[in-house]
Amino acid sequence: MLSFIVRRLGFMVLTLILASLLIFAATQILPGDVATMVLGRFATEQALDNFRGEMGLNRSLVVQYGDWLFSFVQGDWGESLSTRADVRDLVLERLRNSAMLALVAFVMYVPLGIVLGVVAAIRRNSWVDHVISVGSLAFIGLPEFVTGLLLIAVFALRLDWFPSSSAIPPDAAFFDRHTLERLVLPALTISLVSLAYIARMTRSSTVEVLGMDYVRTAYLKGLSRSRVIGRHVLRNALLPTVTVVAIGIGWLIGGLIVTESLFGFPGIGRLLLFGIQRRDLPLIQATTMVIVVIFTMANLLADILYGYLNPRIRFR
Amino acid sequence: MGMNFNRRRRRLSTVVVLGGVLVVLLSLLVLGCGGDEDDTAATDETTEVTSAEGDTESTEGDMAAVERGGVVSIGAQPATNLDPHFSTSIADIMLNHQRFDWLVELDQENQIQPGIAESWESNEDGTVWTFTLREGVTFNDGSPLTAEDVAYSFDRLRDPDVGSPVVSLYEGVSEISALDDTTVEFTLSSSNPEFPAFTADYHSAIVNSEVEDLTAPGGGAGSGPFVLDSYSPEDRASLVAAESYWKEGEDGEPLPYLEGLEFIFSPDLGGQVEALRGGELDFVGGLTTELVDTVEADEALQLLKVTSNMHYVLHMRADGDNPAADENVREALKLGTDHQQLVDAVRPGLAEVGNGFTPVGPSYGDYYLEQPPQRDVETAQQLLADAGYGDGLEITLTAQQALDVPAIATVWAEQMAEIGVTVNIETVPVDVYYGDGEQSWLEVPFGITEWGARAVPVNYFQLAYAPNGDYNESHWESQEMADLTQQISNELDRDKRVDLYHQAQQLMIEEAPIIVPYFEAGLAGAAAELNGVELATDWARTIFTNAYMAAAQ
Amino acid sequence: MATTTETTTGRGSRNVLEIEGLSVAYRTEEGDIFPVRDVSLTIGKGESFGLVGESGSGKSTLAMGAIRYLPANGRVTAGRVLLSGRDLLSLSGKEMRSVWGSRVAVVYQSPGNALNPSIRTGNQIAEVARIHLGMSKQEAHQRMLEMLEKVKMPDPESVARRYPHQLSGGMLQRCVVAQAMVTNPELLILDEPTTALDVTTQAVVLDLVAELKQEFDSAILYITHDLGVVARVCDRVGVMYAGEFMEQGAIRHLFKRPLHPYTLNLLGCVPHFSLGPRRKTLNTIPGFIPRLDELPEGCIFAPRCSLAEPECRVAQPPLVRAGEDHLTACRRWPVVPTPAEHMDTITADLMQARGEAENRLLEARDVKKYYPVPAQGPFRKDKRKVKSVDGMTIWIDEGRTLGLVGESGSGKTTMARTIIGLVEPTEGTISLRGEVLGPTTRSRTRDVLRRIQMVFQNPDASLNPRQTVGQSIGRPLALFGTPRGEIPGRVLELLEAVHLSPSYYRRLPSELSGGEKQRVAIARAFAAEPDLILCDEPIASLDVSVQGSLMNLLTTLQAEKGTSYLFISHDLSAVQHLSDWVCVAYLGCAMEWGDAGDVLNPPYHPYTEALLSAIPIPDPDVIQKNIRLEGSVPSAVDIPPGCRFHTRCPRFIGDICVEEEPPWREGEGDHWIYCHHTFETLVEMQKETLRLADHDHGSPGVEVQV
Amino acid sequence: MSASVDTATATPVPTRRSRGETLRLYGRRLLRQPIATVGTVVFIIFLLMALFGPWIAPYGFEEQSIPDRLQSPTLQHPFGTDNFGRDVFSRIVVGARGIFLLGGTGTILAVMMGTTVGLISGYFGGLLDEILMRLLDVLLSIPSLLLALVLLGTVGPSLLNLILVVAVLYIPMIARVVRSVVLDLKTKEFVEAARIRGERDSYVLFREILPNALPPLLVEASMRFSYSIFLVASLGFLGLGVQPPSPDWGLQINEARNYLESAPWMLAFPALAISLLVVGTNLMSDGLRRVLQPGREDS
Repeated sequence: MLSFIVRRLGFMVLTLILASLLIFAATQILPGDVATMVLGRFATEQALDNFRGEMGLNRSLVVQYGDWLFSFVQGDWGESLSTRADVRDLVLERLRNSAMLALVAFVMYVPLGIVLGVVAAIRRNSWVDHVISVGSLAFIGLPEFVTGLLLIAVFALRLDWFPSSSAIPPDAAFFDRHTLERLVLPALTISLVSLAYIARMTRSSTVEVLGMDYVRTAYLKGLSRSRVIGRHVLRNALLPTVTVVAIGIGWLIGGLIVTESLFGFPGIGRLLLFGIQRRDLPLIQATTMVIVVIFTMANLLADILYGYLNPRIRFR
Repeated sequence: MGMNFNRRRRRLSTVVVLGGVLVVLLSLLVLGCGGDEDDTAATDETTEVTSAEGDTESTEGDMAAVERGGVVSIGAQPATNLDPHFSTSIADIMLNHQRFDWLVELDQENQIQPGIAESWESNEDGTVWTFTLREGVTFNDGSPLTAEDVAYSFDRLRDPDVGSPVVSLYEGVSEISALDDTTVEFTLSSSNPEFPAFTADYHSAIVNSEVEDLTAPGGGAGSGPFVLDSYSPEDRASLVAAESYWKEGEDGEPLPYLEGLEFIFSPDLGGQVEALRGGELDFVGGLTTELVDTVEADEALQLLKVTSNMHYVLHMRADGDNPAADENVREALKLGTDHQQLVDAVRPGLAEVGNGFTPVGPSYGDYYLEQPPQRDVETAQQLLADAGYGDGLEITLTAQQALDVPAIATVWAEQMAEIGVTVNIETVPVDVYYGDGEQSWLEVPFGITEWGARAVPVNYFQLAYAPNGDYNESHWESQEMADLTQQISNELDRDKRVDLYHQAQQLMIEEAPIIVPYFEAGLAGAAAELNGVELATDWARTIFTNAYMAAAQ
Repeated sequence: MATTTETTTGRGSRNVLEIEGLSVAYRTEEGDIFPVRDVSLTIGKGESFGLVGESGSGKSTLAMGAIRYLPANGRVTAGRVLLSGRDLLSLSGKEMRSVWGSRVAVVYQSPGNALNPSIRTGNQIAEVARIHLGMSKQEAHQRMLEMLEKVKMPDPESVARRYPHQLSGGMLQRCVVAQAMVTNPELLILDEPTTALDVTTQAVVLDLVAELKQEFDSAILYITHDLGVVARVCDRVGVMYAGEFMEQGAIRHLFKRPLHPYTLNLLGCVPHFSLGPRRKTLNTIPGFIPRLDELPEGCIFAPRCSLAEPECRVAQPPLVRAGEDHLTACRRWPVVPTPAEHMDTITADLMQARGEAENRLLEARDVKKYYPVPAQGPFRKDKRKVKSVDGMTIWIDEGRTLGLVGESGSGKTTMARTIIGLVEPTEGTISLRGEVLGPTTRSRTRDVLRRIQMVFQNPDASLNPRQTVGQSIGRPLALFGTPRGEIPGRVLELLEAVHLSPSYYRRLPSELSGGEKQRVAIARAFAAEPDLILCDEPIASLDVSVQGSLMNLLTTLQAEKGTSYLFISHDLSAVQHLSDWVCVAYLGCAMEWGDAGDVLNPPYHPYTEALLSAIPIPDPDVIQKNIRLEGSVPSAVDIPPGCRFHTRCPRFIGDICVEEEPPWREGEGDHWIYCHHTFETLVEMQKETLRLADHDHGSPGVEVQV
Repeated sequence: MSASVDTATATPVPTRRSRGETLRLYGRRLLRQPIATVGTVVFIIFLLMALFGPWIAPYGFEEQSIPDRLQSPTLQHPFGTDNFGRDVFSRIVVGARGIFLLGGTGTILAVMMGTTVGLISGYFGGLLDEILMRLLDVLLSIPSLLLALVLLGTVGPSLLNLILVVAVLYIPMIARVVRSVVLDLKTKEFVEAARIRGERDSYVLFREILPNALPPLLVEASMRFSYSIFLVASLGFLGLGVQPPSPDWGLQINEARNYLESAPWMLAFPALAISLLVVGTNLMSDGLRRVLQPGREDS
């Protein structure tokens, strides 16, 4: 088990390094001269040179990359080009908000998705299954910006149950009515896609487990249906779901970008979009790296959890 | 038996499933359309009501008792620069107007009123202007605002090394001196009868000479009614009421009535109006036409409106190897434009066509040269052919994703198609358009820029149409225009100025590489409880000094 | 339709299970099909009933239908099932649940899948005790340990704590049996419980079943396709074909004097030690089992029956009593020949007598193949090796067959893959006609590649599903220089050689049965006109009726073309039937090797002796020695020192076996044994057991097989 | 009972079917899944729209008619008109072309490149495989919308860039699917038989392996296509996709936000179009999986 974790950690570090290279390359090499971009086309050659010297742009890319990575790891994420703010403070603050949103969404969709998936699998090919399966396919097909707009139209504008804008103040406390009610609609928006995704995955893994010999054995041992499902099926069927939930974090982040800008929620997704629209390189780099780190960590966690829950890996 | 039963059940479940799909999709449709029917009905009704009483601008109509306290939330695009001398975006302008004071202020008729300066006078030929400052005005940290600070502010504005966008506006100023604590004297190199109005430019805030970083929260950067409390880039800015602002309210206490302002940034106007309707915001400016309908339909909201000289400029870069460097091309594009259609499509009923190609609108009275533009497709095509584009011309129009710009671009592109010009529209975020990059407004070959209201029309000429203007987005190099601009600035005689203005407009109509689709009214949506807000003619300059929240009647 | 519900009856004791006229239907896309139609059987207390049939004959469906455990699309359409007089079909779902696991227990084919991978084995067994016996946790645990002891599980405490993946196949099957027996059920259904196991493990499990029968007195329904297994553990047997019983009877009657042509044919398909000389034709059954939606009129076996007459095709014959404890569904049972007569009619020499040893064709000398153990971490490389083949030497003469036998893990497949160049040997050389070959296919010339071909085990994977039969066979022809225009002609010739009609030319593999696919694979191998064909368990996954015909085909082709074979199998009887030479391998190393006649006659290497003793022989009169190998094959990573077989050897001597590698001993003729025992001592020891067996049986008329 | 149909017991061997019958069987299997059939029909309708859009659409997608602006659905304008009086129906019909052009071309590119990578990586294995897989892991470790935004944010949104981004995003998934199929097929005996014959790698790859990898590839490609619609629409909505006045659906929804109240049809119909196409493609892909890879559950 330990060596398993160590190996996964090793892979994670490798992945992160490669990902950072990719991000660095995408943001630094492709768009051309940063100095021109920042100072404008009419800047004098002298000014450009000064800027490059100041920003260390005249060094080789390898050195620049090393330098960037080194300072990034040390927590120096640079200064935002468009706002002149300290990128780290900015990103971490937004990250906290996104985490709140993600948490609310998580609490909404993970249990519900699992329950729906299991129910659909148990009642396979019944109308319940069809409704859940087709419903989940339909929700997978609904982009967040459509669901979000529909939710706003119905729950904020028509029914006026929840605010349409989720602009929470930077220091908003989580357990606060004001904050929580602003999280409901965006969380719901993100949840629908992930909910559908989890339900589908849970269904298919449960269906697979239901077809296993040991389930047949369990039934023929005379166990009641609930005991078979609860004790013999779920234990194995939910194992892949652990991974799915982690991979779903990728969806969640994709959803955050759209949803946050839709609801005006000050999270990391909207910050990223802001950075991209302004070609704010340090901001893009830092935001992207943070998201990638979270994403890979979630995967690592899922791997470890999976390994821990799965005796076939735990006792090798 | 059993077999039949099972067969049927399978078919049944199929029907159920198909039904399920349909229900999901139909519910989508119904959610959208169902709403439409109810709402259109509702809209019609309320529009009637609002417009009935709305003709007299309702803000000051029936004044409720003033109540102190409360925070007003304002929706805006993200701010880009909190240094007032470098304001570019609407959010910058709006935010900085709450933080700073000006020597003179503009009223709703575009006339100058005393600000920090109590009074002003000039020598006979209008080359020396002396401003007398109000006593006892302090910056928000309590330090006194003196003539030194005024001199410092304008020196900073006109210093090319600092690089404020209005350097050219104050080119004529040769010296600024503080005669004593409350007297400041501007010496001009040539006469300028309208110089006080020049000090009203939205950049020309009076800043504290002791404060280095004008963008930092708190402190005494400015003397305005509100103090920047916290700033969270791309997210929000909080302002709190100044402790001892020099203006007094009805209750004899210092203004403002409000405890503070909250600017909430979001790039999407539609979302802002949704938030306004949901009560999350109290004020959203710069409404587009369709959002006007939405605001009017909502009883919890009010529509604020002001006539102004706000307009859009579709510029055609006239230098280098840009297509519009060819006079024929410019003329063709101008002739191909159907102004009235643009109004009807984009701002029906909320804008009027001026003379088509100048920034001088009807609101300037006799300065305005009335000469409606005429569309002439055939001549336009002929001109294009003369320019060698008989087979068609393809241009790229950069449009910021804000206000009516995408709509204007889309409609104009259609009009151009009729004269054989293919317009590729490239939309960019506002801050990219007003940023420093290649897609910025001063760089792109074709772009659409919104212009706020100015005290006097010559300001536009100086900034954007004289060859050395900092905002010469069309890169138009006309010596004649430069001369006319100079003459207008120097001419003391009003009749002669009118004549010169007309000459300049005539020149622009014929030659300037710009198209001005229309002049629009300033519009803002606000919560019905918000009182005391007087929209500035350039609505972005609206100051919330007198604003207060009171339960709607 | 048959109307009789006649069944054979058991030993006279009261019936535990009575099935009367049971029919089961499945709903499919094409409509209902009936995999089990109007079948009846009874099993008495303490009796074991063998349910035999080829795949698709409906035996599992019958059993599962009887205990009402059918997939969602299946249902019982007619019949009655009485368990100790109680009608199971009328029970509610809840009542049925109290029957399952307490009064009826089921053991399945693959023990690895039958236990929940994420629950400790002990808890799974104890669960039954808690639910059905109402025991407390403590009591259930105790009961579970008792049961594990009863199934002879070594160290039950520790086994109970482990997860299924930590146990070997044999141990798992014991756990499953223990779990089944917790409640001392009235009926135990064993559904191919040993099919997935090695022959040596199978023997152990079969012994266990036999003991359980004694101890528990349950009625046993034993489902299998293997007639030999039935002969070993069952009292009565029913032969199923396409959903109906063809014949039912006491085991001795039925095997000795089958009264249905199908049974007779099945028995003839299996190579049998008692059938005398090698290389005789094995029985074959023409045609196929009919599809359930296209059942023939009349007797369903008639289309494939050599005795069928027009009347057989008119009405389905009922099961009729043809003797004491013997039912048959054949109208013509009185004229069904005896096995001996039957053999005489079908048996013919497939090979002329052959001269003395020809040239040496292939020689694989001191071949070793080590694989690295997969790394456990990025920083920890495992230096150990999996020694798949650990110094094996074999050779094959021209036109002859070498049989390579051993349990799984003996390295026989790796050996074949090394010879053909799919796997690069770690050490050792392969030479063809004295010419040393490159280690991999890439390093061999086209001519060398042509001269060695291979036929694989899994017929479903051996043909490209996207290529027609013609393309598959034609490709080697084109590759090895047959002119384009002649290819179709040659393909047709090859098809004919493997007894497939020209209509197969355009078919895709999905349109072929397993046996047909294997024929195409053989044709493809012969298309290259090779000198040597490596046959890696080519018949293992086929039904017995097809196995026989394929073995016949291989023999005929060898006689015609003079091709040599390396025939790999875990099945000693198949090997002895086909091979001239035999090599017995264990853990990557040869244990015994020589002329087939010598190797398979005493004295044997102890390992060979155990293998032979483990083979179930479809003749209840044959008494086999009870030599059992305990445990499973050790890991190829940690090969035991000294004699690698010493950990399981029934003839273990002592320290010498642990400390010293045994010598190769040469016996009379061409016969070598890798053992510390001398030939003489082995003869002594093995004679002893033989005599015991003889004595026990007391019928000198039966030629003792091992 | 929950157990699946045990085909081995349900249908006896051998099943003898001619090839034509097999194709008909696929067809029948598909038709027997009404949901998948509906999905396929929806997909085909949109495909036809994409192919013949300009001929189907009653108006030009850019044709403005200011007097007719913001009309609710009528017979002349079945889906209503937008703020420029353009016919929403026509814009949706023509918009299908953009979606198919972007998503379709992107997916096809991804399939081509992903298949190449997957084939090479899976077949040759070793260090090359290790490197390629690590790289793909990295691409996969960045959420796809994020990666799309970063790439488009730097190279700028043009049609070509959008297609390339879609391709880059989906290469890893496709490559993985192909690789796993190749790894499975590589050990199949018919592939070994080819190697034993001394076939060239190219023959083994393209004649023995690739044809057998097609069914899962087809399923995966259809899945990816449905995701690409989603992605392209999201990008359009965020303003980093197709630029106006293109009749892109996401862009239309973005524009429609300002008319949420006054002209909800501007939102409803493009949203419906996106959902229908995505769901339809999903259902079709689901059906394809069941037809081409029976026995495998959706994953």
